[in-house]
Amino acid sequence: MTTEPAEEQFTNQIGDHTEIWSIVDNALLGIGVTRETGFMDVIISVETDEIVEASRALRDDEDANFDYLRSLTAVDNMADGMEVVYHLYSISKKHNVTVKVFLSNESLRLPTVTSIWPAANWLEREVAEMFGIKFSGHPDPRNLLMPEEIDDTFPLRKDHPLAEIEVLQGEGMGYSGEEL
Amino acid sequence: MVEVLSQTSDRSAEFETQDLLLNVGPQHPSTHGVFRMVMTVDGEVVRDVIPYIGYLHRGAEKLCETMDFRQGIGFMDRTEYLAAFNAELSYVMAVEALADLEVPERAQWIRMILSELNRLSSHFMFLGAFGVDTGVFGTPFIYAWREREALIDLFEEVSGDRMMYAYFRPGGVAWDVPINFVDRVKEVLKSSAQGIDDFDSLLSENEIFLARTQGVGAISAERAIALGMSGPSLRASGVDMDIRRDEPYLKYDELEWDVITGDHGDVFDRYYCRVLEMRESIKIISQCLDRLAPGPILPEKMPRMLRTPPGEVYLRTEAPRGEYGVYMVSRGGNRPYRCKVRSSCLSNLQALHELTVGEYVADAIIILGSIDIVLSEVDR
Amino acid sequence: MRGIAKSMARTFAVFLRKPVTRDYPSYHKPIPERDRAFPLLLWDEGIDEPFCTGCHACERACPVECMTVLMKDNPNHKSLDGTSSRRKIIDKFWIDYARCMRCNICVEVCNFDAIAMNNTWEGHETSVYDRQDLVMDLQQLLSQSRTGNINEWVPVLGQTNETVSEADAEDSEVSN
Amino acid sequence: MSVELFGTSFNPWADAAIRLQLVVGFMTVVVMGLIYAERKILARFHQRVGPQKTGPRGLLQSVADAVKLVGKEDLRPAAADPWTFELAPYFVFIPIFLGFVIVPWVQDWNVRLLELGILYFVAISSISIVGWVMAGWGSDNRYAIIGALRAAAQGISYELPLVLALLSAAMIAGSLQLDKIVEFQSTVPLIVWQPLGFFIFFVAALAELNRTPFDIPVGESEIVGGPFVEYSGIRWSMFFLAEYAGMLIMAFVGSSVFLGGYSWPFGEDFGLPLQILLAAGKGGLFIFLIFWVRASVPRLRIDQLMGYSWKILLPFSFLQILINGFVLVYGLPHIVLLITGVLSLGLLFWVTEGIVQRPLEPRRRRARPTIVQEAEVS
Repeated sequence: MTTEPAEEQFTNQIGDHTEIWSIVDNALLGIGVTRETGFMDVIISVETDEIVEASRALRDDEDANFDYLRSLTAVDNMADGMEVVYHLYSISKKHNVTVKVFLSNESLRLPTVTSIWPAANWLEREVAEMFGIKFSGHPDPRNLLMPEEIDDTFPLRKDHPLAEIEVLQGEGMGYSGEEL
Repeated sequence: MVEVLSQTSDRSAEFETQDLLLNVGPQHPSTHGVFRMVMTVDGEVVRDVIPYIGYLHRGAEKLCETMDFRQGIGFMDRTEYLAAFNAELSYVMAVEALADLEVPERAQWIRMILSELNRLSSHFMFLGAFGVDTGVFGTPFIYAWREREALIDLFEEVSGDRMMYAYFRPGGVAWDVPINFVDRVKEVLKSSAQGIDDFDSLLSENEIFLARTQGVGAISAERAIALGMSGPSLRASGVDMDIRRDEPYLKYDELEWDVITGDHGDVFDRYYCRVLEMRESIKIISQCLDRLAPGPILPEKMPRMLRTPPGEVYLRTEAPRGEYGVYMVSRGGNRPYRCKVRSSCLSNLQALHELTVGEYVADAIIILGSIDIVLSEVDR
Repeated sequence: MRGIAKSMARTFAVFLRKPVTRDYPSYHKPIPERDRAFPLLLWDEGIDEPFCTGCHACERACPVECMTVLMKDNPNHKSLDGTSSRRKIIDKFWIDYARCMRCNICVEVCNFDAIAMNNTWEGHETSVYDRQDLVMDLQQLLSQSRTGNINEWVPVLGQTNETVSEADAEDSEVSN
Repeated sequence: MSVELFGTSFNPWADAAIRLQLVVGFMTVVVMGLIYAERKILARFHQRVGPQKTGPRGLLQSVADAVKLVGKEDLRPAAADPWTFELAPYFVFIPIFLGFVIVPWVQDWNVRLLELGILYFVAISSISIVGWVMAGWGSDNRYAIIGALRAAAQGISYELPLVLALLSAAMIAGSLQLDKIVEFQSTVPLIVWQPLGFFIFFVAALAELNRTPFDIPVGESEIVGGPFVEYSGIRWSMFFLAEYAGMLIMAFVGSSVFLGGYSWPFGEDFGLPLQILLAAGKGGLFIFLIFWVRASVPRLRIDQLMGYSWKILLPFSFLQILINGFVLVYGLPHIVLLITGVLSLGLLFWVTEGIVQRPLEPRRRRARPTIVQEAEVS
């Protein structure tokens, strides 16, 4: 739990969240959940090995019915590991929830949710190549954006540097260190 | 009649055949940028298709993490160059949500007008490119560019740039619109309406166009939702989802307009949904123009360097191609800790395999055209 | 066939319309005042020196790091029997037009209104054979302003039309 | 055994060769003009201006293009089959120009007036399909081979309606010799008696010429030029030349057979200048129609294209022949031809509209948002 923003800090939360909380709680009976409140959506976090179970429950529960995976991404919290973030939406019920899974740097591995939302396929591939998180059971674990032979560089990790900028101005400038 | 025309005999039993790998792209007239797909074709029928993306990957997300909030706007423009106002809108609204900024009334109306105009110009681009994909020699393309030119001229007069506007800022818009803005928009809307009429009579009823597009690349509502499609491509399957209405942002809930949905989810519905959506856009803009009143366009107290408290937000808007979301995490300070762009094109493109397999080679091209990808948004 | 006939009727109607082509190299469409090409430095004609003091504000704010600024003591300063009130002044200035993404941020952060986006056709027609030729030095950046070949439109953030019309009523009449 | 030409007598073979050379030389120039005309006319259909920088109003654009193409390096892919690849342009080019033999430009201006002129024309022009297949096979390119096979299938399929449509016209005119057919039309052009035949001929001609909506063998947006995707320079320009020459010959055969060529409506008595004007005007009209269609309609798909030929055009061309046979055998007045022709053309149009799955229906417009309405109420 790296981010635990104080709720009173935010003034522009949209709507009343009690209803969606009860829906999510009903759907996820028996699954350990940590609650947070974000700016627009409610946030829950589940354990790594329960993500598939929780996803299925969220999708199949009649009241929750989160059938649409809006986005799947990860955040590198450096020393505190990484978090994988699922933004879910229900097209029929028109409500949102954000699901988070926290991973420690030692085991960057979690089960795939492609069986629940096929939309996760490419998004998980992107997260895998950009953050080095393994999605076990992924049907097509190739690189998505980067060349296929690159498998040890993870550009979106915080310790990955930006490329050097090629400076064209140096040539013919005629200044050296002492003038600066 | 169709059954009679498209019957083909089952040849596989008679001959031993070998499938042919057909590489389309990255340089190909109909891939709309640098996109590559490898098709396995059996005669003229596509048996498998493997898309390859990433040729235009520039790391906009990583760059945004090293830029302050104002500098990031320029990179957002470049993730979606055909609808840069919509891309900026998601980004600045995410920053506003994090920094708790109140956007003045006038700025909101200006933002709405410009993003809807941008939707028009982007859909014109789609119509043009799609018309050429179906094989009309250049006519729709030039019609589209003619109308888009008028729109882009207007954008240039407002923001100073033709494609990379950098005009929306956290808190409002950078500077006010020109004095004759309302008249100019009306003028442009008139020409756009004429352009839509041109397209309607050129393509929408043409028998060959209908024969080519109807029943091709159909996808059911369930599969479209499961594959994460969004925007007109999703609505064409009959899914009634429009973020502008379902989770209203700006002032969309104060206006009268309709959400267009299709029934069949095929190429033609994806095309025709967009055409009708353009007419709705015109309706929205005309209503916005009536409500545009003088006033400030940035909040009273704007800090010179914007800083946000820690927090995170997933801000989504309805861009021309679908849901354009910005997931922004702030750990305090003047720059985002993580800025993820949820690209509608990426998710729509995922459906390509399902849409294409079993169709003809020629259909593969128009299916790709009909989901209207912008490769810079796919790759970011 | 009716649909095809309708398409053909429409194309023929367009056939009779006037072409919309702008014959570009021989005709330059008037470009709006707000047009942004690449950034330029402005010349203070009153004192006959650049406005820029080399304060590095734009250099720091540039998202793509396309600028290099060096400052020096102003030889024309009043303390040295000159006419200028600027203690420091720009010595060397490079902008790499090939790298610049025309985001307008340098103009917004400038405290001295010394930099502006070029809003003439000269700013757009910058094709060269060598990328190195797109790195502009101080003289090149100043030359257009020195010859008066630029109409300044330095946008003020948050400026509304009311303030514009009061302050520059005459100007806007001319430009419109 | 000698023939008069320009007042001197020649051996008939030499005479034919000279006449054909004249036609070929003249046609090359005309084709250049045709390319310029197509670019200008299509530009106007697009609301553009078209070429305008080369020479006055861009008149020299085709010349400049030709110079560029001739100056370009003649590339051959390493894996290509050298003989097939290099010979293919000739197989496309030569049959098209041999087709000019039978065209009666104006009265007494021709290479040879063959008795079986129409038969000769369709026979010789279908040879060029061999060239297309050679180009596709020889290029060792998958786009090219797909394009070549499409060209072969399409060329053979549309040959039949084309021949039958010409044949039905010849039945009414009573001759296969083109100048006889023209003379037959000195009062009424055959399009009046054969509207269905003319439509079938026009559609089949578009397909034979690989023009939109039947340009699937070249299909720029799908298979990037088809059989000549690997060609460059002079060889590519030979394909191009053949395409436009084919269009020209098709236009003149079409105008001779159905529009009355140089004769109708003023007959042959008004002298050479008027005949030239009439012939050029009718051919030009035909070509303009081809350009106009090109600017207006999308491309068909291969299965629809084949289906349209075999399942619609071919039965209807048989129907036309049947009607003609009845009229000729029982000596019915020609007005019967007009009535039945218009009726069957209407039937053809009706059937053609059947290729559309569902007519354009207004999409559902979902009413105002449910959520927002509730929010407004509460």
